[in-house]
Amino acid sequence: MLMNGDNKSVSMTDIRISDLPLNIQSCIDWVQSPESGGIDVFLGTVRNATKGRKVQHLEFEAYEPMAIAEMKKIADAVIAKWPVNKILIYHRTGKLAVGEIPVIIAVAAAHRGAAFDACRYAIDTLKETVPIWKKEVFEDGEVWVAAHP
Amino acid sequence: MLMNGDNKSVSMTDIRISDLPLNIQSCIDWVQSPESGGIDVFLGTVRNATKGRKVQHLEFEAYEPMAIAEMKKIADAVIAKWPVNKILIYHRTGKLAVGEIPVIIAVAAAHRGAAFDACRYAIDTLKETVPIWKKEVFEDGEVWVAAHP
Amino acid sequence: MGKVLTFGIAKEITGGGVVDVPFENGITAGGLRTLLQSTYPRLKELKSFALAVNGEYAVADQLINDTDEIAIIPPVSGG
Amino acid sequence: MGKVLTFGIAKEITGGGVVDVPFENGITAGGLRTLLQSTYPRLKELKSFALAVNGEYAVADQLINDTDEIAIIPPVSGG
Repeated sequence: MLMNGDNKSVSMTDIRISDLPLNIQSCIDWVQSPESGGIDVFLGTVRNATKGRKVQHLEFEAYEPMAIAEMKKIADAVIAKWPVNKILIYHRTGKLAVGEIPVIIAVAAAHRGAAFDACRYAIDTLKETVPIWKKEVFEDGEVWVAAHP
Repeated sequence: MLMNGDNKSVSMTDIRISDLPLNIQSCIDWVQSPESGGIDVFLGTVRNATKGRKVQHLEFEAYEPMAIAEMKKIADAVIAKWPVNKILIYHRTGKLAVGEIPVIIAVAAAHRGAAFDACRYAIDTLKETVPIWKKEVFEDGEVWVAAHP
Repeated sequence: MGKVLTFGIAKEITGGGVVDVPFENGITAGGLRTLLQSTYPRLKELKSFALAVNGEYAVADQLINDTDEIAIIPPVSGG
Repeated sequence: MGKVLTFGIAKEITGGGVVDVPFENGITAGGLRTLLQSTYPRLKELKSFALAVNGEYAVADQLINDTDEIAIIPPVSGG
């Protein structure tokens, strides 16, 4: 099969935003391949409290087309920087209860160092650049996270 | 519930060696808790080749009681070094085909930095100290990995 | 006059997911940012906010037309 | 005389998962290591090997008795 650089990059990445729960096993199955010796998976989970205040649930909102584009930039940067075989980035939107998983990043590589470094870069960068917003809903109010100084 | 340091450490760790396939979702479910905001999971996977030589399968052998003890030392060191909530380390023994998962390490923490650092420390240390051995079986021979200079 | 998409806290501040903003074609992103801040003073209370033009973060001297898709991007907090 | 557990390539070199080794009570771990190397010269070809006593890595001057659980630990390769 002939592939140019772009197509190759596409087949190595799976980027998705969805309001449905993520199936972790499917994500891992997708990144796994016989060429890989290690997979690093980061799962964000909804915590029950922020600064001692009890969280009831979170609400995630995305500027979807731009968020997808920024997530693709992250995946492309990962592929350019590290010898990885596959990277998957899923983010949920909508209402999530405590314990649910808003984000999963899975990176498979021949060697584990690249998988760890790439996965960490991906989540760190996602939190800086991807237009997704999170509102924490408490018993007595709600806060858009990081909005104010 | 009263807990001394040892009991606390035990309830935070799950260490296992088994010749049965590992259920990734169950491992993640075990480390997850409402206090955690991030989980890092490392999965070792059996590669199809080593230095260009095609691998048919791997065979893992453990000095089980000592391996469990060394894995517990790793978990205890993780808990002493980083603010993590739970750590799970499972290692398989016996014959594993290409694509199967010999090892899973999952670490849950309030914040992702600790989860990443602890998970990486755990797999790096496991590969240095835990008495488990891997034989690569090729079409035309077999090699105990790392045995010879 | 053009339409501006808003998200998160910016949606609450501006009172809608899409707002009409009276800017001239050829305004810079920096100029539009200032105009938005004077129209919606509570935007100044944010830690920061960016503008996106056609799905890309805009730079300050970038020129904007009313055919562009413009969005206010308050501090992101995904993950 | 004591029993020594062997694993991985050490099991192949010594020809069994448990081997009898003629050492005196009170031998040091370092001394037992030398004795094992002279009994099984192919152990010298390994990148390294350690001894474990009662499930812990032994240090060279540690004293060993035939009631201890002793094991040859060739280079580990888990993960």
